[in-house]
Amino acid sequence: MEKFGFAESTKFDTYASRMMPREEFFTSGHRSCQGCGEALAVRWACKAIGKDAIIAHATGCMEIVSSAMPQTAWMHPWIHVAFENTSAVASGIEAALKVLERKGRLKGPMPKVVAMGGDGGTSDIGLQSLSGALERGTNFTYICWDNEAYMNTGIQRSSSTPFGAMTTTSPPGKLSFGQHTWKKDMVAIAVAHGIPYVATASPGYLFDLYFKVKKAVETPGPAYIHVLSVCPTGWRSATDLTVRLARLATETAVFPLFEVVDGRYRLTVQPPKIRPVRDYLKPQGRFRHLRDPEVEFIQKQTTDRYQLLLEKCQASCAEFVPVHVPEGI
Amino acid sequence: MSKAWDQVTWQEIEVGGVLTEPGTARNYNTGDWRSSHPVWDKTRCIKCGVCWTVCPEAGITEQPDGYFEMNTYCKGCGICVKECVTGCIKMVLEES
Amino acid sequence: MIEIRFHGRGGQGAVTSVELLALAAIEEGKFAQGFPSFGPERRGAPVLAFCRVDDKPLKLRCKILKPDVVVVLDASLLPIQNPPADLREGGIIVLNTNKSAAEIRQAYGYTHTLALVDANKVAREVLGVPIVNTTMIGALLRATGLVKVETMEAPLKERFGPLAVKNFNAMKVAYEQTTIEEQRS
Amino acid sequence: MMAHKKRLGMEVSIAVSHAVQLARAEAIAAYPITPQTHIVEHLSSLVANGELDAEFVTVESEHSAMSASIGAAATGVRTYTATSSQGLALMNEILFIASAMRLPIVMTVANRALSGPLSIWNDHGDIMAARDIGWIQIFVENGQEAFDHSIMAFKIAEDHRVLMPTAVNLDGFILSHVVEAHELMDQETVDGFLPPLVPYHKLDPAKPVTMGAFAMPELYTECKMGHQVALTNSYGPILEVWREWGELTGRHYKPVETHRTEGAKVVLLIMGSLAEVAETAVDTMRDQGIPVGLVKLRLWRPFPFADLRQALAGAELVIVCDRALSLGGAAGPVQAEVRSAMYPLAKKPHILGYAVGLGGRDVQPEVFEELVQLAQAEVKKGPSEEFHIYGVRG
Repeated sequence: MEKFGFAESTKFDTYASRMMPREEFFTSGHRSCQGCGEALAVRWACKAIGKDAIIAHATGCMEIVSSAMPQTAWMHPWIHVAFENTSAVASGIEAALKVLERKGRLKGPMPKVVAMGGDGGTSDIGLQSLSGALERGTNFTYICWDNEAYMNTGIQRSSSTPFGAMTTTSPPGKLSFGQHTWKKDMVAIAVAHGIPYVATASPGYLFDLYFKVKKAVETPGPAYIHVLSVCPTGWRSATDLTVRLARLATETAVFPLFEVVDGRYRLTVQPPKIRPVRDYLKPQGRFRHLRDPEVEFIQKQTTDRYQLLLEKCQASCAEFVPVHVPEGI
Repeated sequence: MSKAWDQVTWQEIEVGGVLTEPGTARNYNTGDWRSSHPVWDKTRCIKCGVCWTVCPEAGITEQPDGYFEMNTYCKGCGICVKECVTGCIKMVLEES
Repeated sequence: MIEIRFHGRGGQGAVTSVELLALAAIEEGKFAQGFPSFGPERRGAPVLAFCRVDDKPLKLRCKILKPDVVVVLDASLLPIQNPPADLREGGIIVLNTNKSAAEIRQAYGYTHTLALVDANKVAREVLGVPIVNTTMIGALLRATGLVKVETMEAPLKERFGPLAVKNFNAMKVAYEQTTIEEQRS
Repeated sequence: MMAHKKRLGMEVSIAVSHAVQLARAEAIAAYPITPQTHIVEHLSSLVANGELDAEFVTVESEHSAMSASIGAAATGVRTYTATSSQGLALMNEILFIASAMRLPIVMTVANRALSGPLSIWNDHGDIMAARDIGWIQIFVENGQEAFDHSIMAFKIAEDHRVLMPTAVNLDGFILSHVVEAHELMDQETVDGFLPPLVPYHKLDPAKPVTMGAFAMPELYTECKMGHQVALTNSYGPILEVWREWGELTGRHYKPVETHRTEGAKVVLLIMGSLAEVAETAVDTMRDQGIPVGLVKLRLWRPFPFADLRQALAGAELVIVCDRALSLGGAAGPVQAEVRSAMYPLAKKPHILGYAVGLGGRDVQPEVFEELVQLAQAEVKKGPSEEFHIYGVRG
């Protein structure tokens, strides 16, 4: 697939689908809602991860829909322990693999270690174990499925819920217009750990997601991918709009697609023209209550933050801290 | 566990509740969930496979002739219809 | 005591139906319970919802295994859930369908009393959306007289606010249009 | 052959980390908490100097220590961690999962009181709050036992008939921070006793499995039954391992051990290092012609019902010395379990309970002598409260 190069799929080549691997590692029969963007992202991420990998998953939608005893939708070796410790479990796996390899007890290639969790499992309850694993330079990839609320428990707000969005615990009311905090910037937090690879991805651009996951799992040391996972149930949107909405998120610069390689920012999908955020908000029932002042505030914040991102892409030096002191020092 | 899952005895549950066979979710027919399903107009389909790509269920399979069709796992969400490059897929109500 | 089990799909509002029914029964001075099937429901997945109504306090805290009535919001569930399988003797099947009783009996071999209504059509025409949970309550009330139709107005108002009127109208239309065919031996 | 070895003086914590080294632990998840910290500190220097080929994961919390241990054990390497008090409490959620997943993790608990108020000193409040975690739980009385059981725990936990995480409880400070004599062991002998780990299930791309699936109501009960049977059936293999160690070293261990209970109508019962203090008191009382015996509970889970009943067969008055409280309950935790164990018997002794040495309070031998007087007086008067916090002022 070198023809596409790493995360170069700015052009959505119509026939690209036919050249992508057909093996399904996240099998049919999982019980996600109709039109689940998260399941679509997981399906493609697992293709990119490939056979030789071990996955640790946090409690959440993707864990519940895929692992109802006695059935499992996972073709990878897969472990779920609890909600807030996925990165710690992953660092235990990584430590064990290192020992097995050093003692010659590792048959086959060194498996990639991948940790997965939802936005709640990553930016709220799981942030501590994630930060620990990143800071320790653990050789693993963390993928956050961000559907922007606690969907498995019935759409409660998380720190990743966007400003103004309605959830069952950030309802609009006489005294409230919904979520009153701006979405926590997990990508910035990941970059702040000085790790070699960070990226955003979404099921709107599946091959962009595919190549970023491939690049992350092949990057030695910690890598973090933040995936905007459209959730028709939680966002009160039509089930057939999932991919369209994901693309609109990038076209309106609400969710830009970029990667940060050794601290250097690079846009991987450059919409020809940035559309107004209203185009993205309109098809979603969770924003229907917003009035113009709130939409304008969202527009302004989105424009400013996109501008900052573009500037970061031109930055002269890298936001990077060598987790491992290179040999010879 | 071949037995119906709610007839299994405690002795038959693997140590630690480990599921030793991967991908057994395939035994669960999510097709029961749909109330409508996609139908392809082969005269306009260009066999590009985008529908196969965007299906969250891997619920679309390429046929020997290169065209694509839904399989038993389709939940009827309609993403393929919306994303089809030539717009040649449409949803048809399940006959009850 | 009357035990009713709703059959629907995640997102179709089966749980809302049983809750509204329970509220109405309580409004009429009875005792009632409305509760879901306590599982990780997902949009589209077949789900159950339960309602019990009695003149004395209800003590049961368990599923309804031998219902007096099954209400099927979506006919495509018949081959999957086989709702009447454990219907009590003399029980009633309340079904959203555009088919006749004869066609249903011929297709599925049901002998129980049938209360049929094309709730999809009613909902589309009166509500404007194909959501049948409140419409089907009309059919249930016609088949069982569980509560007076008027009593549903307050719970609907409390739950749906401005949308209550349209839901109430759809319920009444369904109440009128429901056809009942007695049990076949 | 009996390994006659010269005894070496070292802090008990260091002896424990030495045992873990001899056991060739491979993944060590470490987070500091007084009083267990010396164990992981020493292990980290062994790893840093290449004296122990292991991965030392400096996790950011005890919750992550147990989580990382699960990840490592699930991937098929010998896994060790250590903690105390608040650390054990923070791990609590994950402890239940580790045992339900049947992962052979070995953990040292340097027992320390639970906060409120904060106390860094010794009692059994931490492990007693974790009684139901479904682990094998063992108590040791001195440094030698701590060394021995730290090695044996791996063999027990990893036995394919067992496959259960195992906690070795040693008293914080009054053991962990004491320099005393230990008879160690050479690597070759330990290797002969403790074979390499053979994982039962493991995360391996060559043979993918799913671990940690959730159970609907129709399966949860059966899963727990499997866990209960496995834990209770670990009793046999535990005794086998202890017997093998006894033949190897001359140090024999039993689930319930007694000291001078022959002809004793009054019996003291205690767990952990204060048992040795109690032994001293029993000897004193015996010298004074007072027929008192001592029963020591070593195996806490699986609970040794039969052994306990046998040990208490002759007793008319059992004085349980609890090291923790069960606030608002009928009795101290150990007393409650001893009573329940004796309940089915036709002839039952009085079973009174006294909580001693809470929050690190010093316990002299005279305390046990006084307890015997207090208990006998209470029985004569007709037992009323049956549970007391010993030595509380006011």
